[in-house]
Amino acid sequence: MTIIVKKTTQLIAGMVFMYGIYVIVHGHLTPGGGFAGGVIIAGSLILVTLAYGGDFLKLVKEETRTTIVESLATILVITIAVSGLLFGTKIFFNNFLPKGIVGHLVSAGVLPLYNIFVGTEVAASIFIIFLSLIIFKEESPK
Amino acid sequence: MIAYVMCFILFLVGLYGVITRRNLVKIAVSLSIMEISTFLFFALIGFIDGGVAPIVDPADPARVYVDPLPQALVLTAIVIGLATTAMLMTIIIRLYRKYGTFDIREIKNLRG
Amino acid sequence: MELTISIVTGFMILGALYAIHAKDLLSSVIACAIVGYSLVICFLLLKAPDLAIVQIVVDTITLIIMVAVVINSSREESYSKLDTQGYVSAITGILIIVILLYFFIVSIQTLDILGKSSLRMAKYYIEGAAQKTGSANLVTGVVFDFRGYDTMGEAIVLVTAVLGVLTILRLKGKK
Amino acid sequence: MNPLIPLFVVTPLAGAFLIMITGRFLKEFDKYLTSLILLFLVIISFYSLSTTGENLSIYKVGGWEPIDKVPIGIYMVMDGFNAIIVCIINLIGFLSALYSISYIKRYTAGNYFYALFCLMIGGMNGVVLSGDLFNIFVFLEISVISSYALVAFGVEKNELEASFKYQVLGGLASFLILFGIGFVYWKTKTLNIADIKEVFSNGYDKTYYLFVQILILSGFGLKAAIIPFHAWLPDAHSSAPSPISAMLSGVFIKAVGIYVILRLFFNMFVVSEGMAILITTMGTLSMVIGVFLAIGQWDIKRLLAYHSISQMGYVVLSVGIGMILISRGSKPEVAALAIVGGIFHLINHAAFKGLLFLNAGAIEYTTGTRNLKEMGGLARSMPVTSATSFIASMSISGVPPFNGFFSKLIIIIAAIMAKFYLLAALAVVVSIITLASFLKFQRYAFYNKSDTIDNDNKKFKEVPFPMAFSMIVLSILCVLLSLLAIPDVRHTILTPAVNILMDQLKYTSTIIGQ
Repeated sequence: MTIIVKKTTQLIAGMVFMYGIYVIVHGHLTPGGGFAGGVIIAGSLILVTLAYGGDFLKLVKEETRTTIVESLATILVITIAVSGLLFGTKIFFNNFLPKGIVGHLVSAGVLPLYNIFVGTEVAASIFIIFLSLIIFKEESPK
Repeated sequence: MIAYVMCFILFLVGLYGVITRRNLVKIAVSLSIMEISTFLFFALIGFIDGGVAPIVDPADPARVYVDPLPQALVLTAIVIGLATTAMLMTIIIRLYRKYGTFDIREIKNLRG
Repeated sequence: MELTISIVTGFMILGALYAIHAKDLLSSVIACAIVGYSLVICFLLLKAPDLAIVQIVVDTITLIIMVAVVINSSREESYSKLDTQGYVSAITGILIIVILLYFFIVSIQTLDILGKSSLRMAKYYIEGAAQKTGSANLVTGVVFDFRGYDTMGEAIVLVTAVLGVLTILRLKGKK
Repeated sequence: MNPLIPLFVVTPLAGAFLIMITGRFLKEFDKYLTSLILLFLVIISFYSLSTTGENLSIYKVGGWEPIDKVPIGIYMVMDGFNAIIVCIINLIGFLSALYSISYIKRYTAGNYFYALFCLMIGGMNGVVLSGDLFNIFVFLEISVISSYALVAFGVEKNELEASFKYQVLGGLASFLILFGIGFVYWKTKTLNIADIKEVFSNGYDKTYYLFVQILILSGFGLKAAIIPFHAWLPDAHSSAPSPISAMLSGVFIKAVGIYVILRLFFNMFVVSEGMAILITTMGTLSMVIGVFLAIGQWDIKRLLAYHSISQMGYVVLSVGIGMILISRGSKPEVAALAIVGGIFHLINHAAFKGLLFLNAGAIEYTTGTRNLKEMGGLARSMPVTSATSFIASMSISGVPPFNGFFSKLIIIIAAIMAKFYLLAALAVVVSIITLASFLKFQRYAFYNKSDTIDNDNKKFKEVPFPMAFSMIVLSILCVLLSLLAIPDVRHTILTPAVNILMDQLKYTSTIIGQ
């Protein structure tokens, strides 16, 4: 890609990333949430990868790290779900934190945490699917 | 009723594609279309006349909201659909690299 | 309202028909993505902004994945005349479609029409849901709290797909 | 609130993620962790089976109590029927995991295998224990997507093609099911299975009801590979690695196919005669066509896969007979007997078909071929495999005193008592053809000594201990399961399962009431 595309992507991708974080954090107040925000973040990463080309990054290393990130995120989701079982009255998936005032940023108990974890997990998963599809280079039959 | 019928026709177009097409990518596209029509169907079920998007405004308690449950189901189903599409495309790219074609008739076991 | 939705759906049907009959696979894939983008319009008309956001991004990513598969290939659907099997499957397909469509139209006569839906389970999600879950966005409340178990399943589906993709893309299966 | 129920789902899923995180650092950890998790699940599933009996215990995820008798959260339900299925899933899963310790060494990326295996078990447990229609769909997708990946685990041409076919038909089935769920929600505005029954009991439109039933039956029928929907099964089940074939054939098609069909058609819909006759016809067709397709096969695993279709036909047929009798309202004790026969055969099929696929895997592991014509005379070099596969073959063909005989006998007696003489005769004939087919398998694989192969036989050795252990346990199970035919034992284990299906009101009233 040309230098114009690369520079523009640098500018845009950062903003898209920030927007993704905004969508995730405000998931319990405005439309959007963990899934939407996670996919937006993955989109910004994919944008950078497309602009700079697959060879720009040392991709093989990146792949393993992303697997661990998303596994950790998912296991954190399960941990919170199970911690309801410990903190609450033996109920799996209990919303055990205080609810706060509706409309405030810090409210809704564990929901923002779920949003953040699911957002991380979705972003990592989609990015890794994309990466593994572009890394894959098997010789086609002649 | 007409919206539901149109939505079901979209589903059937996808079904027709799966039955008749002989190309791996076309089959994936047809499945994708079936998926889209299913999401539309759920969204149609949840709609209520005069309803607003399900975001609570504490200042206005008398609002009518559309049904949030089908929307939650579609949210779940969209991501599942993405997962299945990714799997299908992976298999397709693998088969293409092995055989050099997307045509089912030239791939040994898929002819039937 | 219903008319607007129907018109958009009509365009979606046209797009879908083009997608499954186009000769060039790239145009087929793009037509499929256009059907998905039209779905975003439907979601906005049906007051589902959460779905619209998710669908527009997911559709873009699906398009990127599909294009990544198609772009380096021959792209032409190797067109050949319909053989006997092709005729048989086309006739079967049309037959199934006509029967299902007739059946569908007959069976939906007694159900709620568009926009006159009543609530049973969701009534309790809306009534005082903000107090129950503390979330202003009811969809997030339903997704993460009332049906949080489903959402855990969904996150796991995505991880399973990643694992599956990594598994299938191994170059060597057996040692 | 039974606190054990979520453990069935959470433990394997958490195990899968632990394997994914640690898989690159701790090489040998994954196989032992999988086996340990499954051993734990086997113990708690048998504990639950022994304590459940006629009770029906519920776990409300998230602790959402029903309001005005409408359930608003997701319910997990354990009753006599799905306790049995959970036992089968985890037991066969445990033995397959043990078997894989040796078998999967030949493949690369063992940690992915074990992670996907755990996800598949977790997904199946989730499907079976769920009391919510959409939740069933979500967990179905977990187990189905991991099985797509496992079928393609060898990444050779055959595996990829089988997986593609499986994915297309599985995707079709998923969307039919999803559309069916939307249809149900449109009318009932609820997703809880018991609550849906409650709403339907207030009246419904006949055509609508039939359409929903057909959508759901075709969706889950595709997952269960009942004939006309069987096209994917022989490829997928024969291409997978053998422990996965044992899981898919022995457990998977039952847990996500037959179980859900039975649960929904008995406990969600009202049993109607038209659907009952349709289901019986599909079962009969599966039974007959499956066995005829199996005769001509020379690939061991394909032969076994076609027999899976045929044996599932027995289960569907006998349950269908029960449904016909229930819908007519006549002879409830014969209907109960037919359903007992179906469930009994389902359990037995898990044992002997799992064992047969493990045997096929052992033969392939040793000789490197799956073609019956290229093997022979293995009886001397592989005594354990030979003996266990003999037991399994006799069992699947219905020879006394093995378990298959008793379940087939019950099915045939029930068919005769219900005056379906033709179906009873067909069941007998199919059983005889199955016997012939398995005699061919035995003869060509183990006894037929041709000169060319005889010289090479010295190099064939018996399989390693974990594989042999799994096969021996399953063959003992094949013999022991015939004890279920004794009326007292049958009464404690099978009758609660049948009662929960037969009693049209108990499931709903118990769940709504709690």
